[in-house]
Amino acid sequence: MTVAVVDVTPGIVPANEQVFETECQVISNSPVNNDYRLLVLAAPAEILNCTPGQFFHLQCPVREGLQPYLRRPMSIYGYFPEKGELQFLYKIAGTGTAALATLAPGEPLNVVGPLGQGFDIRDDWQNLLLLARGVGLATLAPLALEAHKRGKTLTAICSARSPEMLMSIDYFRDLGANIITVTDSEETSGLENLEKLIEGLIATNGIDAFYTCGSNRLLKLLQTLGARHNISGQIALEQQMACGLGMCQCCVRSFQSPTGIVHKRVCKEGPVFDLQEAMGW
Amino acid sequence: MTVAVVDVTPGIVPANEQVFETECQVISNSPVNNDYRLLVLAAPAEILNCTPGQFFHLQCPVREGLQPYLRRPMSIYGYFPEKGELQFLYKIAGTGTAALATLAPGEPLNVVGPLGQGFDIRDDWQNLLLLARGVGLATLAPLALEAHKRGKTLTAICSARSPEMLMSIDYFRDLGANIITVTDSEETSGLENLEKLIEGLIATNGIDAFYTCGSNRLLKLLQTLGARHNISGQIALEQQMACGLGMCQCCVRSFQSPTGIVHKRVCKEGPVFDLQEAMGW
Amino acid sequence: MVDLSVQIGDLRLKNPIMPASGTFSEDLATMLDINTLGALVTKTITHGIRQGNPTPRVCEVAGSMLNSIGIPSKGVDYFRNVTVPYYQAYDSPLVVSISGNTTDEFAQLCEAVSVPGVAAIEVNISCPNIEEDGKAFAMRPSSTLDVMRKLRAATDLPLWAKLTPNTGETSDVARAAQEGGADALVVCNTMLAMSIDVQSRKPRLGNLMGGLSGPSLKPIALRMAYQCAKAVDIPVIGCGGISTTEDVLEYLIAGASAVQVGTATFINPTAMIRIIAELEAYMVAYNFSKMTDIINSVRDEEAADTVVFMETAP
Amino acid sequence: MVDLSVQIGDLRLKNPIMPASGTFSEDLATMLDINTLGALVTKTITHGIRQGNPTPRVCEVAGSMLNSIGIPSKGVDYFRNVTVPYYQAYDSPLVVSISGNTTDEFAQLCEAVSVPGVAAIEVNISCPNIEEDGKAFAMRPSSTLDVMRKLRAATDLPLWAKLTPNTGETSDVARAAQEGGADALVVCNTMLAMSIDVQSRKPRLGNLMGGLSGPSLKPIALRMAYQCAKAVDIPVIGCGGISTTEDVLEYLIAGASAVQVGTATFINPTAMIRIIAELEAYMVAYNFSKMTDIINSVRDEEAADTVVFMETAP
Ligand SMILES: Cc1cc2nc3c(=O)[nH]c(=O)nc-3n(C[C@H](O)[C@H](O)[C@H](O)COP(=O)(O)OP(=O)(O)OC[C@H]3O[C@@H](n4cnc5c(N)ncnc54)[C@H](O)[C@@H]3O)c2cc1C
Ligand SMILES: Cc1cc2nc3c(=O)[nH]c(=O)nc-3n(C[C@H](O)[C@H](O)[C@H](O)COP(=O)(O)OP(=O)(O)OC[C@H]3O[C@@H](n4cnc5c(N)ncnc54)[C@H](O)[C@@H]3O)c2cc1C
Ligand SMILES: Cc1cc2nc3c(=O)[nH]c(=O)nc-3n(C[C@H](O)[C@H](O)[C@H](O)COP(=O)(O)O)c2cc1C
Ligand SMILES: Cc1cc2nc3c(=O)[nH]c(=O)nc-3n(C[C@H](O)[C@H](O)[C@H](O)COP(=O)(O)O)c2cc1C
Ligand code: FES
Ligand code: FES
Repeated sequence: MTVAVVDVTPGIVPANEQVFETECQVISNSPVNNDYRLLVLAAPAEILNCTPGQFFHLQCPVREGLQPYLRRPMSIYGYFPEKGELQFLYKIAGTGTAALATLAPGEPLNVVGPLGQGFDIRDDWQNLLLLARGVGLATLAPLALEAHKRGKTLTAICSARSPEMLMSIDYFRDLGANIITVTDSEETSGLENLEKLIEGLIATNGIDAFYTCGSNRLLKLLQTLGARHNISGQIALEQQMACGLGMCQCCVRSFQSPTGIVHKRVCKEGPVFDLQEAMGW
Repeated sequence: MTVAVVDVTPGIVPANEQVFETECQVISNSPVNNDYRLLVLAAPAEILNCTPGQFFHLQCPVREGLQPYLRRPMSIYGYFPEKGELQFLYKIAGTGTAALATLAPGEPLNVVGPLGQGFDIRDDWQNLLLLARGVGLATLAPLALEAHKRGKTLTAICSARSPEMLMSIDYFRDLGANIITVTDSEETSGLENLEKLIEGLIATNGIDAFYTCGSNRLLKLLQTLGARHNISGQIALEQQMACGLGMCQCCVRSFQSPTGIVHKRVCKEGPVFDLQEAMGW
Repeated sequence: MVDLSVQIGDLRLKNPIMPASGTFSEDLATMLDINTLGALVTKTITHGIRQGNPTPRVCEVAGSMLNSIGIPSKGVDYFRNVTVPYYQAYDSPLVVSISGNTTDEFAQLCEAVSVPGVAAIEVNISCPNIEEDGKAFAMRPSSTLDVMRKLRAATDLPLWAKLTPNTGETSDVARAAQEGGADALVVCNTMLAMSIDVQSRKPRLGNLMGGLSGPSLKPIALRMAYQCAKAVDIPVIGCGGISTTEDVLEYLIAGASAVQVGTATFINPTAMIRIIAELEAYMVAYNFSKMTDIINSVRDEEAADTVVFMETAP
Repeated sequence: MVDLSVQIGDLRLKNPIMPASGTFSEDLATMLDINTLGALVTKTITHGIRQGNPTPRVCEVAGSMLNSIGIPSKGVDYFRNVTVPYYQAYDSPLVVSISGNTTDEFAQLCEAVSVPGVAAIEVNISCPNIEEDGKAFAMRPSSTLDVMRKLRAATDLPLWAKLTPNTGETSDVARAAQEGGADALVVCNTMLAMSIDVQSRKPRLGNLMGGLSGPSLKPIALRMAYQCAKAVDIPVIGCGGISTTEDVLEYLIAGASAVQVGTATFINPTAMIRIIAELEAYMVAYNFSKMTDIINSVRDEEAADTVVFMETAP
């Protein structure tokens, strides 16, 4: 397998010509359920010129016994220029997110962003399918809002370990989305069931685009269905990051391209990529 | 000048056969004046078996932008086994003490001690003279209390930049000490005036022992007066420390000894040394 | 009036602050006016196209990071056709970092990048030399001298030699680089290090080992910069663990004429412009008018020469 | 039942945790029962009486420290007459660290400390060798081989060779130490570093430079321990920046058979006993019965050999 280098020219238009390093103030930071927390920041309007799917790079605070060094990338869960709010939905995974969880209202948080390429909603796409699990919902939430604003028809399949772990269902419902929940505990989240479900949706209303993130399993499923029915799709991916700005080249992943396998930077060409170009891991 | 090595045998009796690493709780931590703060800790009785002049080695907290690594040595300002309290009087000098100043009541502080050799009050010494400036008062305060308990006659010369900066005067007064204050702003703290003052005290009441700490200037003065009138004395010294326990040998200072100049560890053979053996710096 | 400019051989930089190779690209222009920087240093490029190392390429260690990016490179043609024209818009001098697997390949590339628009060439001789069992050129004085001579012959542009902290012969390597024709030394690259994930028992980097950069590297790199400044007459450019203005001053006082900021930009992308502003404020506050008032002002007179050149710590 | 004991050559240690030379003395007995430690390692001693370096001998750097204690020593007679008898009260084996300025002086001392009560001799070959311009013996394979052969001839006790991270030839030096007769390697000593006080412009250490120890050193020392474990067949004792049980596990997984804890004891004097307890708890929790279940269990199979022996980071 030959791996070529990034074939990205500096000529590429960055999603944002200007990125900001800003000290925001914590408005609230509280648990959503056992696993996830919602962080709400007061942020200046200039940094809220975001696209769904973009992320910020957060300088998590330093605490006794928790001393993160690098920034941590975090998808934008919500951005509201009108009220000057920026939101993140996160799960405690290690040092950085544990430190993040200690932030109290009124404390500062230094953020860099908005970063990366967000989701694309083409004008000729009407019926959108969102498929997400866990923290993936954080990434897809602003996409749902944007789709709603643009008058798209939205179906969201939300997957979780158990019904109590399902998040943001009300959020999606308020946006008029057709919600389908699947869970491990109810044994509805398996690939076979999902495939049947989605095939059903395609057959009844038709679907113009898939949106998903994170999971290798879901990627494969949607790639198969997309290829089978010629449906476009996008996926948001993760990778270890240092700079978040495209400079260090540590966050590359491999992608299919007409010329072979290429490396692209998740922070710069991504985190949102074409579904069919993405490769499993 | 030949410098020999520490001539201390492991046979030396440590002031405390047992030293403790203990997590104490902050009771209060507030400014005494513009420069100094008083830290009061709730401490178990076992670590309060102290001698005046000993010190603790404090693990200052880690804060955003203040990340001390080594411990910081701090003289015991007060130890009260009856009420389970341990006190320190300190000045913000850099990272560690700045971090210390952020401690709020209820927070933990890890301390190691009591450490080192304290002051000696010989039974045949009756009239004691304490000469201290600035944070030196912190070191001499418990000595004054102990001397008072033992029925000694105490004179304390307290030196400071200006009258407002004088500290612990009431503390010394309550112990029945004869207080003499000298300040730079009143131009009473000069060596010449001090010498006159002390010569006066020697002439009137007589003095059996000098106690001082820190300053090179005061050391020289008391060495001269001590030699002139054959008065014993002790001085508490400072030096950069790593272990605080006598293991690393980083805290040595040079001392006069019958066999020439020797190195002694401030943390172990000190911090209190014989006045005449101490060398200026 | 405060003058922040510094002289590096024939090149005058408007201030002593520049990015370190591999931690900067045109992408930083989204965050700040890169024209305020003393120079613009590219990621190391190789002659041909290279892919770099397997992922994960980065991991965090106590207060610092490791990387094993390797040298993904789009090759020399891309550099000449795209990168050089891009930087024409800026007047801060463009410094291209290059590397090669063999002396000849290295020299060829050196010649190939000697084009208008390039102000200086930083030669990353801290990279493995396949002619010497993969040992970096800058590990030994002999291989350093050898490659520097060939590189010197290949270009008329200023040559900055970037040294490695992995050698036990810092002063000798520095002198060899000078003898071989370097116009300045960049001191230094990352230190070989490792981290293992205790849960999975796997090395945290796809490449097993990688380079330590950030605050942990500073005392080591500062020591090297100091040793090099004592050992050679050409300017030393300090690099390693700089994140504050105090860090910059430490390097300048130790003898460096300029500095490169690497990892700190990942933590605070605007770090370099903040440092430039603070450096100016510092000079005003302390009544310095020019950088040479600070450079090499270390008060080490009390110490013996033998100590200065010691190569081990007891 | 969990068995924490480890084998270092002919010596069986009750657990793999012991203090690092220079960071331990009988004074620690005021804080904990030193008999719970795997071994007791003395500060390096020299044959004659020495004073050590000028003060300040220690300073703090980001998350770590530098020291330039030097080797203040009360000499070999004091060691034999006072130190050895003192440690008779403990059954943890006594390891004496020694050093010499010349090969012969070193060998003489090695013989002189080979007395009953001493279980092993740690030879600090990271100290300057005055016959080689002050370069430490362990900087080069040749001087390492040379001194180890003489030391080997001078004693029948187990010989542990303590290596320096300041060399660029780690694997070769490790092999030379083994060839010269070492029974184990201690990897590693401090890394030469420097810090300058920006206000006074003076080096923060009286000796100008000193050794970096503590968390910043860990990724470097761990890499060396891993390289050495690959390079030799004798046991490796990891040392550098260990402060948690996870750090210990990282070294053991990388191939170390035991570890030494240094600077961490300054921060938490009771660190070693806490680590021993946590290590036992870890083994119970993960169902390990003996230390060899952990030692050298690194999952590096995917990586090429060339990578393992690389001596530089690009
Ligand atoms: C573009 C992007 C968007 C993301 N959005 C979200 C989100 O909305 N909510 C959320 O909970 N998480 C999100 N993640 C994952 C999140 O960044 C990691 O959970 C977090 O970095 C873990 O840091 P830690 O210190 O808590 O964990 P540790 O395991 O201690 O982290 C160690 C190192 O690994 C890196 N790392 C660990 N996990 C990941 C990961 N999955 N992706 C990238 N780097 C990782 C960390 O950044 C850090 O440098 C996102 C990741 C990316 C790349
Ligand atoms: C036995 C002893 C008793 C002391 N008692 C008191 C006291 O009661 N009240 C008080 O305010 N101060 C006291 N000091 C001084 C106090 O330890 C220092 O002010 C403190 O360590 C400064 O730390 P920092 O991080 O704030 O300053 P920084 O300057 O940032 O410290 C940097 C390093 O230098 C060391 N250092 C700096 N100043 C001193 C010093 N004077 N002595 C030893 N090490 C130093 C620090 O411990 C630290 O390792 C005492 C010192 C000793 C040795
Ligand atoms: C992600 C990353 C990539 C790097 N790539 C290169 C490189 O291509 N060429 C080079 O000479 N140095 C490279 N370096 C080393 C830096 O230029 C610098 O020498 C080193 O990081 C020390 O400086 P710092 O501590 O300020 O980061 C890289 C460093 C990092 C962190
Ligand atoms: C204060 C101090 C004194 C030291 N003295 C010696 C010594 O005499 N001999 C020696 O071989 N190593 C000496 N070392 C090095 C330690 O044994 C150890 O190799 C090093 O500190 C790395 O381990 P650490 O990071 O756990 O401290 C000393 C280290 C320190 C911090
Ligand atoms: S994180 Fe640096 S290029 Fe993506
Ligand atoms: S501080 Fe370690 S011996 Fe005194």
